[in-house]
Amino acid sequence: MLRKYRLQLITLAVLAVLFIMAIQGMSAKDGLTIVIRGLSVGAVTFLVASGLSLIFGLMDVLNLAHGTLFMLGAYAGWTIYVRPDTVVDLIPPLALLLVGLVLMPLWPVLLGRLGRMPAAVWGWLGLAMAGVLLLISLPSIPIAAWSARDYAQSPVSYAIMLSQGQLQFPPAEATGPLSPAVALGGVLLAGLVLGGSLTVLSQRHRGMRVRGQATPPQSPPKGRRISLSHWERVGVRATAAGLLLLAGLLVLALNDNLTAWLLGLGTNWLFGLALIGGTLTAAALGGLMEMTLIRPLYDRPIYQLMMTLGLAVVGHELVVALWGRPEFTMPKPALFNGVGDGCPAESWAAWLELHCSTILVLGGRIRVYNEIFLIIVGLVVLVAVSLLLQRSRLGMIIRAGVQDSDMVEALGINVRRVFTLVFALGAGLAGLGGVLAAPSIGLSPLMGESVLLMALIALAIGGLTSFPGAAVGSVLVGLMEQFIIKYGQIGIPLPFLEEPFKPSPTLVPASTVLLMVIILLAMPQGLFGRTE
Amino acid sequence: MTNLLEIHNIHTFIGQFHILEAVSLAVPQGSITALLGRNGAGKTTTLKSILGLTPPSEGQIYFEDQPIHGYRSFEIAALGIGFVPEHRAIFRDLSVAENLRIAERRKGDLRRKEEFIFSLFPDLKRLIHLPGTNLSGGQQQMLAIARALVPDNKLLLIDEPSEGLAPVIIEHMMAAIRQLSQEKTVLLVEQNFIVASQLAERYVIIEEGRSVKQGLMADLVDDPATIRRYLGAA
Amino acid sequence: MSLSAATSSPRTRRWQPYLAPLGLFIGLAALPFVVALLSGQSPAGVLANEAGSAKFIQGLLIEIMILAIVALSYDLVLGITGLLSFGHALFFAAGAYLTGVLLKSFGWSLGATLGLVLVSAVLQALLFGVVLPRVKGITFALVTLGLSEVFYIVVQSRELGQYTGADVGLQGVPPPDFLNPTSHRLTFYLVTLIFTFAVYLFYRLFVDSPTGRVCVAIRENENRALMLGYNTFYFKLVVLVIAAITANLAGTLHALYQPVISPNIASLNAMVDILLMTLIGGLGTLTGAPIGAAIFRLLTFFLDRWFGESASFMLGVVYVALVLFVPYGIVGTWQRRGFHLAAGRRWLLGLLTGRGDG
Amino acid sequence: MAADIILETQQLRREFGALVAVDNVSVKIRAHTFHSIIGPNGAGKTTFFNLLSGNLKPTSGRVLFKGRDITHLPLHRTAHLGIGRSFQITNIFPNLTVVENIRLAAQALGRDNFHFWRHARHFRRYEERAAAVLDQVGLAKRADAPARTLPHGDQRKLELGMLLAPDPEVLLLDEPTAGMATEQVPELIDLIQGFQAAGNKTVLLVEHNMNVVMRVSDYITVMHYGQVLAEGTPADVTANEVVQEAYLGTLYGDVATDS
Repeated sequence: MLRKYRLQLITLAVLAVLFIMAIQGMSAKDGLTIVIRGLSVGAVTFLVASGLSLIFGLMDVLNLAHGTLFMLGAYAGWTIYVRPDTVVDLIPPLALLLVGLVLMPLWPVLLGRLGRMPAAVWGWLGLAMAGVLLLISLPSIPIAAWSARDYAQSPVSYAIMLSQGQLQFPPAEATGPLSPAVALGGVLLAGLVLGGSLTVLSQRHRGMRVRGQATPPQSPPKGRRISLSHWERVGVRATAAGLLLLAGLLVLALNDNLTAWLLGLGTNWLFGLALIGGTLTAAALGGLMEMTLIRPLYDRPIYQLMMTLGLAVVGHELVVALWGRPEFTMPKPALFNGVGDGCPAESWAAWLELHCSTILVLGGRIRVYNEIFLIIVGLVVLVAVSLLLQRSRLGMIIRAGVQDSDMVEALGINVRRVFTLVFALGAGLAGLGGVLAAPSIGLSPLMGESVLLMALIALAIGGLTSFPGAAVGSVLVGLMEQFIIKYGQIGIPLPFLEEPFKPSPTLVPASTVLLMVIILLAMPQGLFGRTE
Repeated sequence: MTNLLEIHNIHTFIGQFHILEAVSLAVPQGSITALLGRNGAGKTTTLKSILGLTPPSEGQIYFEDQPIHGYRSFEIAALGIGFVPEHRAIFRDLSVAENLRIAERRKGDLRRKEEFIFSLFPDLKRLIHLPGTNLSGGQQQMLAIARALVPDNKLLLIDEPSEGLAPVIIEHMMAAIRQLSQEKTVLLVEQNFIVASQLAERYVIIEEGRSVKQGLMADLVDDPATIRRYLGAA
Repeated sequence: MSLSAATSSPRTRRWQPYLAPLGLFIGLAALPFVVALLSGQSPAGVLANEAGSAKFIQGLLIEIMILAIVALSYDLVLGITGLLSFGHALFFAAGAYLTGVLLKSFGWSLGATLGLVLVSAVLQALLFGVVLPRVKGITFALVTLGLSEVFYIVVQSRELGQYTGADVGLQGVPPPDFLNPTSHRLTFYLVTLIFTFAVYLFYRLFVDSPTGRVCVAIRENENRALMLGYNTFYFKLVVLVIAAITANLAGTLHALYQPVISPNIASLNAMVDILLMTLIGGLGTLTGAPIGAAIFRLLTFFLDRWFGESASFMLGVVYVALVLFVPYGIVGTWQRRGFHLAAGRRWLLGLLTGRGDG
Repeated sequence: MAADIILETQQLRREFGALVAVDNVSVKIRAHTFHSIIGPNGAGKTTFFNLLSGNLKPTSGRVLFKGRDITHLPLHRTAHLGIGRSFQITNIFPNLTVVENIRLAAQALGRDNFHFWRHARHFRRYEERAAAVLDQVGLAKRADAPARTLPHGDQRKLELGMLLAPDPEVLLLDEPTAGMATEQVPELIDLIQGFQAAGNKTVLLVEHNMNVVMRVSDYITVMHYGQVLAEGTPADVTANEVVQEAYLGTLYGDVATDS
């Protein structure tokens, strides 16, 4: 055991010695602050890196769009938190769209009646058609929007208004010419078409892998027996779709009451909703991305990488288009935002009473949200995902699939669905990280790229496929970053310079990249990567 | 005797290479059929094509008179086909118990079959909590076969069960396959002709991606010319 | 002998592929004058550097050609040799910044600057080379991406702000008089044109040379090349050096031509742009790179005009669609016209997965 | 006697997890002989080959070539020493033409690898060598076809051609006839044997076809479960009782002699 991990242990020991040497010159207060802040940054990084490592481990896809999913999660969470009215307006069309997706299992049966699967082109055409339908319908549905250009109506001003406790929402307006009923019908149709085309696309891929497009793969044979359980499943789906439809219409009818109720919940509950909403948004986008854009490229790994790189850019532009370029903030929920008498809290008991934003530990101020809550969430996720991997059937399938996904498929397990699930799971973790990080780092269209870089570095350090490696790497990256920031203040005495060198904050990421390059040169597989 | 599995003229490409160029065969219900042929002739690819792991681009495959070509592997497997691949493909990071449990298609599959499996391979019971990495070659082979027995499979596709095993263990393996063939149909790829001839009732010879000869094993054993012609002396 | 077909008179065959580029070269050299005539200017006006559509066209073509050189050098790395590097923007940006800083802050002559740019290009390639034998595939992409990100970060930092202009970019690089793109546009245009074609011709010759063939073999099946006795490391290093030098020189041209060197040329977006150009033309074709660059530049031009703010979004969508539907690009598709599309696809699969041989 | 040994392994061992694929194998290969390795599937022959050619590094033990330790030599260096190796799975450059595959193999050991602009076809030496090899393996007519378009049997020949082109002293052949139709096998074996005899080469062959092995080999090593079971001339091996028992005997006993 010791011999097997000798190199890793030595590296970790060297790093530990370096860190201890770096702490030496500081007071206990400073040292503690740095370590805790490092862990906090590490926790956020880990949420992104863990998803990346799950996805890469199972399907060999390095998802360079993961930072973008992190960012989209943050923006979605912010919207729920600050503009619940917009979200309530969005629920009915989303529910109608989902109806089509829920009904997806119906399509193979219907298409099966056709005798042969339509060509993949039809799938793509269907997707385009669904897109056009949405473009036509959505503007006619009243949705409370904001303007990126008009400052009073911009996300920035709403963030400020919320932090001052004086939110006022403009009424929702529809800009399209259609009547809302027709528009909603259009969305419903779009959902159905979307479901159909996704079905076609997902059914086609296996055939395409064989010989390319020139020889169309065989159509599924006619007269496939459909078991009763299949119809039962269809029935369940149909019921679910009906309920969704009903829920959508209900929300439409009770729009204003629902907004008022949501606002009445207070920031703590809203923040909880934002966490859920951000996670689900990112997970849904991730799953959709895998099904439509990544799946056709499983045989072309380089193109897969290029694809995710392009998606990162597209996502970035999408955020700029919807929320605008300027940076803005997400106020912390009341639970972590107490100020005034007795703050910063001197003990945990005092904190529980006052919910101060900071707490005194060893004479140093610690921000409860950033430096305690985030670390706890990071630990919870670490434990939860580890349990999922080690104890659940899905985890078992993932661990088996990492080694040999063909054999898993040959056991009768729908590996492709597992792929989509894991992709959605990873994306969801990134989205969760995004919402969690938003109150401490703020929102900007650049947040994705910088967190992606951190996560990639953490992953490369820890070993691309290793889940524990992702955790260790994230912590290392977080600590490294905080130390460099600290030394930016106190300066590093360098032999050839008279004044101590004070790296500016912009240089911080460069130091982590260098750490990565050094570690990879020593251990090309990372700390915990497989050596093969 | 009806055929559980029928293959008509399948062609399969792997990457840029045309591996199967017309393979047809039939596996009668309740029999052990051996796929014979020299190294690289396309035997393994035939098994994988049946399962859709390397889907054929032309030709038809029928399982219980139902066409299965063009379906995805997990759908084909779920119809009741178990696969024991070459080199076993035991999941190294999973324990023996997990390796068996992952093959469950319905809850409780393993509990129902436990007794039968452990009576065939008593060793596995002892090793149940060990990770797959720590198993020896023979134990891995047993686990791979056991894994295919967990769900209610009608047909087992077994690729080179005797490869790299000591004679004693081969004997054991053959006994186990013979015993389980009382309820299952088996399609077997076997390089060791002795093993194949003692196990199988029928044979199919594949050469250069074509099925060139098939029939009863008893006839083949009496036909050294054919053996020499297609299989070499070995 | 029976091999006559294979060895027959390479001399006559060899020059055929260069006829079209030669024609294009002459055409492009004459183009400013033709445009001037068509738009009612006198050709003499072009020589006298008059403002007008001829000058505009020259400017656009200069930009395209600079991009084309970068795309060509990337095609050599990824398309010909199969090295998945995501740090190529570094080569271009380093060349641009070094030229700018040396000319502006240190007042070096162009000759001396070029000398140092060449030295730094080799050093950059060696930097990648240090990583090369250790990490493969996606990790190599990651490390190179990381290295170029470091450059991006450093160039924007305030420590170097007095030289690089931090996040605003490097402004006011003084080009030497005879090569000033504003006052001597035609000279600059012709210099760029000659350099572009020189690079293209050199790359063509390189790909057909013994070294180039080994590089293609490395892309096809590196392990086999190793077993034949090629130390593939040296070949990959040679390719990196050549590509780094070319891209750095393109950076020099960029620095001389553009009024501002934006740090964005070192960013992830710039890498996507380089990839996009190479993809549009077709990976591994060489001819595709300049075509891709031209289409890319025109595309950004028109998308900016049509979509304004959302132009980059549309560009991203175009990129995604290309990766998905036209993976072998324009030239790649055209070359495969006679084959089945499937054959092309299989070729590509083999190329990119390295599984084509098994 | 010692000078006669061209390739030698000492206590060569390779483990994969719990599996010992090659178990302390010590073999001496005499120069200018045709030496075959036989054994059932999974006996560790291919792993042994990979250790010899440097594709795999052993867990312990050494490989000596002419008395020199080559165990930890990088892959490309063994080729320069004069060791060539073929594979069970076809291992070629699929998108290059047949002649180019061979020329690359011929060029590998020359001194012209770093010429940047002269067209590859101007290097007559390699052109001629490639042409000669193509004739030798009978692929001259397909010289300009992309290698992937060849039928399987021809790809095996191409593989062999790539092996012969640099004129190695030692050839390691891992089932060169795998997947070929039976009629083609003798032709290929004759080719190898001719090459061996004419150039006074050393050939190390892994092969299943017992007739072939018995006919062409000077020496045979029988491997079983990663260990050497027996060694000697074909006559010795056929007569060896242990081998009879474990490998040959059962085959011939049940099939050939019974009938």
